[in-house]
Amino acid sequence: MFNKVLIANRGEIAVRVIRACREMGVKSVAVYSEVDRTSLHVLLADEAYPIGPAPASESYLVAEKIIDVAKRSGAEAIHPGYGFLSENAHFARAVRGADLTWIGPPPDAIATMGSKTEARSIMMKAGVPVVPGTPEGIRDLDEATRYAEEIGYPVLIKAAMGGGGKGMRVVHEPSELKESLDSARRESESAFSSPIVFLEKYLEKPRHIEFQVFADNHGNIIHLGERECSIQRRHQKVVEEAPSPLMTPELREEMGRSAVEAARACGYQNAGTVEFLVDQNRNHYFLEMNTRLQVEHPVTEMVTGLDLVRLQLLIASGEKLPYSQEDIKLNGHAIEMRIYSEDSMENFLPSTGKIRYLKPPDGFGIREDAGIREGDSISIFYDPMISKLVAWGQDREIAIRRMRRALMEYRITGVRTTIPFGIFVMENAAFREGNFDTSFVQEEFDVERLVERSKEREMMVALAAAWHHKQGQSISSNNHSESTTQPGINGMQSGWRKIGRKANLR
Amino acid sequence: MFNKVLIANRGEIAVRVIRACREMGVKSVAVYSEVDRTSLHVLLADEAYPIGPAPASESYLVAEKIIDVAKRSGAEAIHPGYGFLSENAHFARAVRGADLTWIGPPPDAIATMGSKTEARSIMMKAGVPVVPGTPEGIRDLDEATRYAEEIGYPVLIKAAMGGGGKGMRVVHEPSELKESLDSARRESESAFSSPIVFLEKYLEKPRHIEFQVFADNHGNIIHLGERECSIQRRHQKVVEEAPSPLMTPELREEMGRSAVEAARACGYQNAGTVEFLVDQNRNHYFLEMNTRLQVEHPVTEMVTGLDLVRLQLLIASGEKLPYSQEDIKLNGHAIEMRIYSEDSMENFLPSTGKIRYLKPPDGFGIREDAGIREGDSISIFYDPMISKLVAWGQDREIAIRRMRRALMEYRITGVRTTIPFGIFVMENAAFREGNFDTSFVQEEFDVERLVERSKEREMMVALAAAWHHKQGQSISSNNHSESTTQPGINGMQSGWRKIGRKANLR
Amino acid sequence: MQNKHKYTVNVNETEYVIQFLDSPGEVLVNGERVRFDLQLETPPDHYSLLADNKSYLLAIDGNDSPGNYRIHMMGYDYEAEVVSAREAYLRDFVRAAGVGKSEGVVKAPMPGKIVKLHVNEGDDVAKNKGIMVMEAMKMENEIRSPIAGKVSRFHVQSGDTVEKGQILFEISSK
Amino acid sequence: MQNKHKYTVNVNETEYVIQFLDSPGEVLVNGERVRFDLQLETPPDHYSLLADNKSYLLAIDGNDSPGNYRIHMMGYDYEAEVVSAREAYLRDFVRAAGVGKSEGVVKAPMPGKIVKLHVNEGDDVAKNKGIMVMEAMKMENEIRSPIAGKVSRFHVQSGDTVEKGQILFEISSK
Repeated sequence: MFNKVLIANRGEIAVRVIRACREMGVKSVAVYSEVDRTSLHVLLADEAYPIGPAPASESYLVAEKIIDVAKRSGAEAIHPGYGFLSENAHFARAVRGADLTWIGPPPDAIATMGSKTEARSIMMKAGVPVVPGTPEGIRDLDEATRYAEEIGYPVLIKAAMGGGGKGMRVVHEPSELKESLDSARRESESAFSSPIVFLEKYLEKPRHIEFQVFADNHGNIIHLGERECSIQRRHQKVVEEAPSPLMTPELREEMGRSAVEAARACGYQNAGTVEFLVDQNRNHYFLEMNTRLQVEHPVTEMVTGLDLVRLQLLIASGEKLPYSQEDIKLNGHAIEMRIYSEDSMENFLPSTGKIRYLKPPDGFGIREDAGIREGDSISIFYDPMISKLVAWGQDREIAIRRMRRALMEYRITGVRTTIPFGIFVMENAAFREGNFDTSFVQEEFDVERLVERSKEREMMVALAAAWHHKQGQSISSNNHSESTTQPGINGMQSGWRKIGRKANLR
Repeated sequence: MFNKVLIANRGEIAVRVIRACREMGVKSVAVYSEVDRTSLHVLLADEAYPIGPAPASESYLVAEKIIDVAKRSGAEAIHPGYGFLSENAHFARAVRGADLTWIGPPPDAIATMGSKTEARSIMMKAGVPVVPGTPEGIRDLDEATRYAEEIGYPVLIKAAMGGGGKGMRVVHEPSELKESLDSARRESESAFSSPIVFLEKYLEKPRHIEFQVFADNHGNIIHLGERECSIQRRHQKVVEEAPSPLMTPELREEMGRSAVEAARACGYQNAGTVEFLVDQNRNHYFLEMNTRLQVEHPVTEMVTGLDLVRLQLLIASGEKLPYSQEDIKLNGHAIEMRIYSEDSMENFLPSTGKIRYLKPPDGFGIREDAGIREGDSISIFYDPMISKLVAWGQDREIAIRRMRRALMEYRITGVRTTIPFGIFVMENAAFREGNFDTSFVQEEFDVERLVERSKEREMMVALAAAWHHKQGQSISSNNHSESTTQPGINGMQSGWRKIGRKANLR
Repeated sequence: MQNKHKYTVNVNETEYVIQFLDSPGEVLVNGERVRFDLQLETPPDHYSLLADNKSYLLAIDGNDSPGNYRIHMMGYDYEAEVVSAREAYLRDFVRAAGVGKSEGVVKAPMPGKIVKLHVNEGDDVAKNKGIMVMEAMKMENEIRSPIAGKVSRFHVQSGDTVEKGQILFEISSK
Repeated sequence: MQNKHKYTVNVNETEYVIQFLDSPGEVLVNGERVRFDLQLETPPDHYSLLADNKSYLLAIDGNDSPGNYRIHMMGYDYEAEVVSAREAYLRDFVRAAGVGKSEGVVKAPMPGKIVKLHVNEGDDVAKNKGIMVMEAMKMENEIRSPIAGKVSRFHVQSGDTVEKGQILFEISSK
């Protein structure tokens, strides 16, 4: 095992890796940008090195700086977390070139899977089912129009290098194609430094189900079951669970086999996730492979009992997988809710500001992976995720009720969050029945329902507000500029709000 | 199921029960004393009623007030938690007499098991092995002397109505008998309003292992495996785990059978714990039965996946046990560390004061059951337990490492705690090997070892202290009176400290 | 303590009348008597409210303008506007005097970059019409018109980087 | 910033010499040069210390008397006594002048009730001898003598209820 590992990341995932290191007796090295000097990952690591200004492009994305810190600190390996450089094959190669161990898959596998078009063709060769679409990137509008006609509307424009829903647009009819194509390209260019996009058949109401795979350096590959990730807003996951309420042992075996084949086809090693779309007839299609740890890995940990970061370190250090497929047993049910600094009531508009108070819930079955602390600011520089709240239960029903309880106890002020949305999901009939797909937010979510309709509670809010007003007690008057997220027009707030809600419904 | 349940308790256990209620859709009613108006259990309950002044004897122990609140609030059942009235048969009878459901065992079972002498004789009849001792309470010194000679020194004086180590004294030789007897009687009188004590053979270096049992109202009784509770200070548990490192499947079956027999012998219903001493030849002896939920129930929840409070409510509402003995599977390993407001370095002297800052650790495998919040005071009125920290791991080694990691991350200021002791335990070789017994604190714990011997860390403390001093930054000057616990003699603090340490070693 | 204070509170667009009584711990909520106990909690602006023994935990989480509070209670967010009886009287008086046309400014909800303008100065726009596209946190966000009206002035143009709260455009109702 | 400041710090009974240098972010610890960055953390009196890139998180958790700090760092508790060079000089001077016999008072570590006295006023006691029994939080606690000496005066008697910090007895060394 390594003596010292550098974590090329920040926030909750850096903290997650640091903790696994500490539990394994491995020293951890953090890197931090100027605004992150007292961020949680710096406080918890054994060592910490500055790597430049706040913008990621000048710090967390600068391969040379990170490799330099690794060499200076005496780290023997680099864990990239997710995001930033985690799926950058050049970086992975540079790490290996500097005689450091890369805690992740071989650079070639990253490169192959990083190109969605290349990945599709390899999967087809390996016999893994894929969604019909263009074999390569699209050159221009004409070509796009031709392909769209061929595949048939609706089609999905996707960034070839994309991920996290960025650079993705659904096109329902030819007239929308141009604007969507331009906008997807701009977003792709900005997020991935590549304007290349391609077209895919847009599956109506698919479920997004992914399999966690692990491959060691000795040819052994297993999967750790699936995660259901169909609850998304803006094509980004927000609620995930394991197992999927759709799953049967037979389907799990079938999809698990596809996932392992996908990993084998690209010479995979270490942790990876094979994402599938599952249509209404339970056919599954390879969507993409994420060649890193996922944000939502905790739900798999909760039902398998395995520490995935620990496994990553073991495998990267050359050990064989300590489990065979038969050893993997799923126990109970886990749900993850991503607590984002976004206003659930305002179309998930990101909210910046200072976390004035933060008191997560605790108790049986509750796991919290926080990336920030009270007093920290949610800045524009990085992802607005505050924490991941996970509820485990003996069965799905208990996990749902536990998550709802925990969300109601979650106390955070200073920014608006996705917590009200989370409560909505836990109380929603379609979700509770397990009868939902990626259209959940469009179909089921009505922002009006977030406005608690209990007269009794509104009365209590009125009472407290009147009292507070009467006492003249008031939070610091500069909160307005510090923490509001609401686009306001003087004296017309409620008008705007109404519109925000309606807009969300389309 | 009930619509509304009153919780006749405070602190973490009241919070625990309130959460189970909320997850089951049951309304919860809290009661609170004058100093508890904004305590956590009041904030989280659906309803809350004042029941009098701070001393428990004028509030939490006043049966009539609690029953009155239950009737006024429309609660249908009372959950007593642990401590306070939880093992008071009169109270249980009064609850039933008021047409309320008692979430606990039948009052007769409480009464029987509440008398240690009576419990011993019933167990002997049922064929459950017990420790040799006096059949009844001791009248006077003469009788005590006679019995002690008969059983042979060392003997243990125990309060007949006792629990939690109160009114308990080990007597190694005849000359100590009188003072120990007097002192145990005083303590028993003060804690349990009964001076009755009895004598038992003092087993040298036994392990304290207890079994969780559940009995429904239909004659079904199962056990949920054991908890190892040998790490005690002042005969009070401080670190517990499940399963016991000593256990084999055969011994578990044998002791489990004794536990179920013990429950059957007293006509038990609902949750109970049968405590055993296990000697060096793995013989087990019935010690006592706790007729309520235990403080340490979370470790059983973590390895069985079952919510014990939920089970209590199901059974009390008349349902059959939803599991048979074969359904109970143990998964992984869990360790609980009780975070007490006590100074580990000063012979576990209770420490009162205000919690100035509180930030428990989180992440995979960590469960925190907090009873208080930042800003709360640890008062002299109630138990000085701050929270219960639980670490779960795939195996014992991982659980230990995880607990150590979590304890190192635990941030609390304002009072001294048992955290340094917890870290000591997790790093102790005997503990790690599972090779320990109830003499652990006496044999292994050297307070000098809590003084971190790392020169490097001391240097850093020196650096920070010098900087802080230089800047003249200082916490509010009234902290001295507010939060110190150390018995100090002017200018002789380190002398005193040394003595405190030595004294602890005897 | 100053009593007999009467307030009109608009919570999520429903009006409630709150009148504190002379006897401490008593209040009329829409005319109905409620016994209450409101305690400030350890973090400032957090309250524990017991009302007829029901327990509520809430936090005043922002103060957009005088009398306008954002409130968080057990997982939900509320907007509450408090107007005292005296203020309400004044407001009615002003309203009676007749102030017709409303206009206002739309500000940037967060820092970002303006990617595109959809309309021109002077254009009439429907409610909810997309006015511009702003990129923030690597996502494109549509900024829409809060009312039907005329875009009287743009304060930004495509390519501009804007700060949070910076004025984007002015709009007036017809 | 005032530099060249030199301090003697006693941490858990070991002495360390800390000298801050003119160049900011540099310090001599026992004569060895260390680059450091000490940042105040969000809760007051908490610090993040980076020293030669090693990360330490600590909290000043009490201030028993001037220069005496109780410090919490990553699960461990420390007592640190800081003496500046000037203060050390004065102290040595006083010590040289010779102050022999020490005496002091022992105070109640917490509120409780005195159950029993083991010795009488004027008794000579050994170090660590039990002086009295105090009941607090339903437990009996032995109050012991911190030094070998003579119990010069009791301030309490059996049955008394005492507050935290209340003087229990005076003791003088022989």
